[in-house]
Amino acid sequence: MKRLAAHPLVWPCVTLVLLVLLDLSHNPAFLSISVLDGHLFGAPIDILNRAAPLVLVSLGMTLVIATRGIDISVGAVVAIAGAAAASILAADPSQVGMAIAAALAAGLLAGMWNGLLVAIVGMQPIIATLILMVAGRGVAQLLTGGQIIPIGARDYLFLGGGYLALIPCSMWIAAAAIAVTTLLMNRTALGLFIRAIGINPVATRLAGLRSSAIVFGVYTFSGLTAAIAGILASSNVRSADGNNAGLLLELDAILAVTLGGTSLLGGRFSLAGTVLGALIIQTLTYTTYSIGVPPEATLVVKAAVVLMVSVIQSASARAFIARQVRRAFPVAAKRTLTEGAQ
Amino acid sequence: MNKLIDPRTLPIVVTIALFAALLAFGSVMYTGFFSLQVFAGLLIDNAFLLIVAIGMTFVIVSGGIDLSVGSVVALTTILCALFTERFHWPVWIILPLVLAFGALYGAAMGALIHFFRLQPFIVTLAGMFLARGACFLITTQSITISNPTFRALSAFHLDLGGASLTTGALVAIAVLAAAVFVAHYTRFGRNVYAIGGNERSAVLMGLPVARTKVGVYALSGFCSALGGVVFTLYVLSGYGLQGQGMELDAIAATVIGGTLLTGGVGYVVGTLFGVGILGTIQTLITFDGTLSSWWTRIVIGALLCAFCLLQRLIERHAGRRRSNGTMTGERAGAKRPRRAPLSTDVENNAAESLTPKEST
Amino acid sequence: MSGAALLETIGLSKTFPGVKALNAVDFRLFPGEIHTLMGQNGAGKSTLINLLTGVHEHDAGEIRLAGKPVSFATPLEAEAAGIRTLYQEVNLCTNLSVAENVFAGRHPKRRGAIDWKTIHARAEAALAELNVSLDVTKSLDTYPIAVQQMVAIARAVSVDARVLILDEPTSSLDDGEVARLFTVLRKLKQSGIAILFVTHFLEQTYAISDRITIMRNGEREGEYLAKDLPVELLVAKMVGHERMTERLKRAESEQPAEKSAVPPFLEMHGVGRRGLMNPVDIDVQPGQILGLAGLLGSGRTETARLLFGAERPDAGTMTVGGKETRLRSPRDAVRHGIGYCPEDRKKEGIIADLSIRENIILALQARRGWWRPIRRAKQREMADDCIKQLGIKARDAEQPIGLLSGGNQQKALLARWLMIQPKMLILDEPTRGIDIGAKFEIMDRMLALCAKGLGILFISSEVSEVVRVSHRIAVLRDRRKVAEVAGNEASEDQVYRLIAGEQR
Amino acid sequence: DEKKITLGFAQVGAESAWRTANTVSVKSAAQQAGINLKFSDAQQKQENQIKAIRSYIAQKVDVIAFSPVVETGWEPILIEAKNAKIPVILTDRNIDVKDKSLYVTMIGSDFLEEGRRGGKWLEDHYKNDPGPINIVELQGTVGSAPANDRRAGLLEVIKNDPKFKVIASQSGDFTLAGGKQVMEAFAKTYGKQINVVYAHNDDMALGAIQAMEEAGMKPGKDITVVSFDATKGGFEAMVAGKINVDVECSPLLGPQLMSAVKDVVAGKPLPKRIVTEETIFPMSVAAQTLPQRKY
Ligand SMILES: Nc1ncnc2c1ncn2[C@@H]1O[C@H](COP(=O)(O)OP(=O)(O)OP(=O)(O)O)[C@@H](O)[C@H]1O
Ligand SMILES: Nc1ncnc2c1ncn2[C@@H]1O[C@H](COP(=O)(O)OP(=O)(O)OP(=O)(O)O)[C@@H](O)[C@H]1O
Ligand SMILES: [Mg+2]
Ligand SMILES: [Mg+2]
Repeated sequence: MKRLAAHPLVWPCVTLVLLVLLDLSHNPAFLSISVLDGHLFGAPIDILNRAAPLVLVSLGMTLVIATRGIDISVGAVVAIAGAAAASILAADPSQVGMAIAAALAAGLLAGMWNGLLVAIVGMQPIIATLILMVAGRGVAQLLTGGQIIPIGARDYLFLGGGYLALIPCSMWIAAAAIAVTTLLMNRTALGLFIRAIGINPVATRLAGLRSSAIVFGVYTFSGLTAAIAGILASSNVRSADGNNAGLLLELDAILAVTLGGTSLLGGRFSLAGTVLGALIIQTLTYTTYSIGVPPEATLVVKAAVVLMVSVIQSASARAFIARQVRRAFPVAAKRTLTEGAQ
Repeated sequence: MNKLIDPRTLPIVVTIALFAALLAFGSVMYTGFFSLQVFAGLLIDNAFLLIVAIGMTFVIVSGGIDLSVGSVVALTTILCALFTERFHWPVWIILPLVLAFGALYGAAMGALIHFFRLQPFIVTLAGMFLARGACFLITTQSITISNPTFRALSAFHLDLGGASLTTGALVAIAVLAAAVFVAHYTRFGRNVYAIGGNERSAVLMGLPVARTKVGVYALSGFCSALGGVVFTLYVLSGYGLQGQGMELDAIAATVIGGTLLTGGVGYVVGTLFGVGILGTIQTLITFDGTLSSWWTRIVIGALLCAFCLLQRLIERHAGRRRSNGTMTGERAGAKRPRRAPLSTDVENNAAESLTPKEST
Repeated sequence: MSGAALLETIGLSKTFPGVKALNAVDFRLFPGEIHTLMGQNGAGKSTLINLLTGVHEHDAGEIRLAGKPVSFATPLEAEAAGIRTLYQEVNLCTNLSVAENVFAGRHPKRRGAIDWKTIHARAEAALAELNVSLDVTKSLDTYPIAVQQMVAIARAVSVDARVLILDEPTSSLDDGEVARLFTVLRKLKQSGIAILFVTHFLEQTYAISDRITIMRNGEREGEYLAKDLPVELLVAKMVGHERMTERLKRAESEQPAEKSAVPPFLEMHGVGRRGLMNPVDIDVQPGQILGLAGLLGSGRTETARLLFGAERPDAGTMTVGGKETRLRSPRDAVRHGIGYCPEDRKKEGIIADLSIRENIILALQARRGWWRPIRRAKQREMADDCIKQLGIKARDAEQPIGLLSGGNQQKALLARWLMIQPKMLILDEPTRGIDIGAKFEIMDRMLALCAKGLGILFISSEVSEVVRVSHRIAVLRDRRKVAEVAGNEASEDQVYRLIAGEQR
Repeated sequence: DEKKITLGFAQVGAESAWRTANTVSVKSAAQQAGINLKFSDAQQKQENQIKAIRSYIAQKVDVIAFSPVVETGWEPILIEAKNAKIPVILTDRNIDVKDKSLYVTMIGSDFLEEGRRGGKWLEDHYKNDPGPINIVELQGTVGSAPANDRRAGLLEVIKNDPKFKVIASQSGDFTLAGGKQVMEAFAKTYGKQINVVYAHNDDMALGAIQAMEEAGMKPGKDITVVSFDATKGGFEAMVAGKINVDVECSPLLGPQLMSAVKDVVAGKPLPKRIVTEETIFPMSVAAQTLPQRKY
């Protein structure tokens, strides 16, 4: 039991379960999934479906954060990717392959640019990516001409809105991305290298690692995942919006990473934790909508949940609370003492 | 000259030089740019940002980050407006009250961060949501302030001949001076640097880490509230959507001013120029007046990029010459500390006769 | 020892997850004495100190200061009670200036503001007492670890205290500096301060201590008056058996094997870098140890870093295995089979949060590239092997390396390089903070590897050690090479004179 | 005289298609009218607009115009403009100042009135229905003027009629994605109870339509959709029968602004309020009006 409590993923799981319970108490049919028009339908599917872009972006963000960096340009990259795809599709709706390639290329390029500034030039990551965060949105708007470009290409819409074997396509894509990333991190030495760089870059370099190449790669990867997220997002809403697509997504992604137990100081990271974190955020958003929290109060609710999650995740906070409880109920204190003596 | 390229002051010297270059560029390019009024305007329009960024500088130097500043600014404007318009409290009660509130709010976040070992990012992000949410819970409307004292404070101008400074700008100057003093001439300030350098060492050196860390966030909360008051005077109203994204501006200004996000290194004065640079970029763009919305963003990004690139390259080049080249081939974060030059040599060994001297 | 103990522990115990670090330790420290704590790596010396000063909480037992039970929650409280501590590994803020590191937390003030002038003057004075003169306004990270250690000492001794605790303050100092430190400590002792001192150097122990407490495996082995404890017995009690004594004797007469005339593995011709290191010529031959001798700041570390590609040279040529090569980065060097144990272990060596296993295989994995991972089971096997062979005291291979005692970290770093089956090793102060038992083990291993054809560049502050093990010795002074002497013909005296710059 | 008039225009930003259309209209009208336009984008921040206005004062432009981000907080800067003797024209949104002489005129729409129009249409539409009529509201950005006023307008109208009830209200931030996400949750939670979707702009309405369709509902038929702005996208949805009514809020203020600017410079008196011609488009007229829509 104690072992279980010490596992870092337990607390995010507990949070998620609590949120779902809250939803259930409000709407007993919350977890029910039915089949509609040949696909699964229901609140959990919505949440997973909607969380897909966030999960994708957070995967890249996790690796970036693990190297002690940060990438605040992901929201802009999401917009650029969507805009790039849409502007190609607007010219010729049959060029779906081209559109996807263009979106991915845009994301790769953006990621490489960040990687260049951080790993090669040596700028501080937050500033390096701030540049793209500001300019990137401009680029996205330049591509869309400040308009919302509707997307009609069926095959493209399938990616973010279609279903494959009952399950939303975007969930497949997110699952594939998770699988690939996990494989890369666990089945190759990349995970080790990334953690080493995050913990002690100087020592890592002296151990013969080419840290700059790895850091560069990590930012590129982040750009790529953001681009995939951009494709999903634009496909899901059947349009590309240079200004609003992915707005503030970077904050949510960083939040997902930290809720999952990865430290912003770099080093150890947990991809599973990140996915859980993203699900928590999405479930929370959904919950505030479905239990009828007034819009003025959503932020307060979000703040409370975020604080609660992080407090119960913190070992010192739990110890503190336990101490307070013991002080308040001296009987309990005695019991723990005798337990300790045995 | 030697002093100028001391590795510790180098970033700030470079920043100032580039700032001057930026101003010169504007003056050459646009008529009317080179005037006292424009420069004073730079300070007036960015007074609140400067105050907030100064608080942020302390937080970042201590190795943390504070995302709540923008929404605390908004909350302060709302509180000021609410107290004066709905409750008709006098200004001299409202101001200390909101400032104390800001400091407490920051201190509470600091306490969570330190005692529960939570990540500053998360705690202050929650603080940001909470303060913004509190604004909306109070009111979603904007409230105009008609209180005469507020109006008088807002209308006050100190004439400088050809230009004038507002109350806000004067407050910002005062805060800057106070912050420089705190950072360099008080134990609190020095402890902030020590903690940012190495928190564990600071604990082992017997420094009051808990007090300092909570204090840093309290200071930032206070600065945000003060920035909020200045903002209230700037617009004479309270509104919950104010100051969105200000945290990012403040962080950017701080970092551009040479403060390292990893903590322990930075100067308050640098932040002044960081704010100045962001402000100047914006002023340049309004003077230009031909850019579309998206080109505005792209140009801001490009200027920022050009600036930071130059900053990096000059620093690196000078740093290489000066610091014995230890930085070559080493990337950011992988920096080995620059070593002292030969000149500061060792007075060696117990026996005086063994002192090394150049033979030949 | 007359009177009551100033600082006392009774039955002090501490368990870290999986490790019983201290087990019911009784310890006494009297005013006006210098008391040395001795024991092997991981014996629990630092843990005892950490409990005394409130870094960690103890599980059981009691600490008494001047007869009264105390319990410090933080080092700050211990300091307030008059206990000054210099912890193992330099724990200073390297981003602050030297002077500030000496005075942090107790800056003198004038009219409410910190008085920088006084601070600088007094810091200079404090360092001068240790015979060090530096630019105290420079930030600490511009100085090498040895200088940082002197600054830490200056900080510790420059304030009035009742108890002074020094955990391995001499691990990277050379003889002259140690002598100066001892002068200062004796003076403090005269004034009635109780001094607790930790070292692995036997000579130092006997040179300074009044009393010795020996720790073994987290327990107190015994407390002795220094003058009553012969060195053989001390070693035997520390290690727990007698074997080491013979080894100790053998060390005195150790001589490296004859120099053979094989082509050098690595040659540097006039390699240097402006402002960092004047051009040097150095060659390392397979199967030989090349010692680098010199004072602090003479450029030994710089030479090593140039050689390893950690710094890019701007002059000269280098040949590796007979072919002209440029080492642009440590990665290139590692590819050529060169390994480097840096002197600043905490900052440049270990990756604290990674496990011992991961730290050990890192270099090998880096050389193989990310796409050819070593199987987990294989990694485990390799790590367990190293742990056994080098006698690393750890719970298991999955323990984070940062939790090991200092000496054991050093062993793990050595293991990292042995993994790549190097052709050449650069060892910058490899025996820093290592107990004598382990030191001999490491030396033996080095010599054994050498016999199998490994070339070693060996840097140490202990000239006697350098002279003892090296086949040849290059002497550096003022960042240039001033002489090269053969190891067997070199008397210690001669090297000392060369180092110091006397003409031959 | 022949000297070109210089107009400094401080735009809110480019946060929506509506806003972009507004910008385009201002720019092209200025070009046609031969007015030298200094344009700045405030990226939705009041302080940026104030900075821009201050720099226009420093540049000594002839007229300053801006679309206020928020109603309050303009007095200090407008006093500066007044002291510099530069006339100010407001577009799109009104401001809250005591001293009305701080600006010359205000050109633009009235969000409150728009809200009322939407409400009245609903009343009319359901006049034979005994109810209850359940409304879900997709609000704009919390705290923004259009969101506040379009909500207030609706509530004002329906408060007298107990059969109307707003059962859920949530912010979709004026974006398509936001509207879709909120509506997805509403569709699952309230399902068939929903009679009306009241979306504060077309983007959110379009998002909500997608969500409803994916949930198997028929927007425009099972559920009445009320929307605002009457953009091209909204019209297309109306033609397709998915939006029942779209309340116009015209962004094409450029020509009116330019003529006002010329009048101000020529010293002609202007009314304090120039209301733009705006109507409301029910689904029935959509098809024939669509070709004439310019934004
Ligand atoms: N924070 C910690 N967590 C877990 N184990 C620890 C921790 N600190 C020390 N240990 C363990 O406690 C034991 C005693 O370590 P300690 O540092 O006291 O040794 P030491 O005698 O100082 O050795 P050295 O001479 O190498 O410095 C070691 O086995 C070490 O691994
Ligand atoms: N005792 C000292 N006092 C002042 N400065 C010193 C002292 N020792 C070293 N330094 C400074 O440290 C700098 C770097 O020294 P360096 O690392 O080259 O020494 P080293 O020869 O490698 O010695 P070691 O490795 O034994 O510490 C020198 O430039 C010198 O200015
Ligand atoms: Mg120790
Ligand atoms: Mg050295």
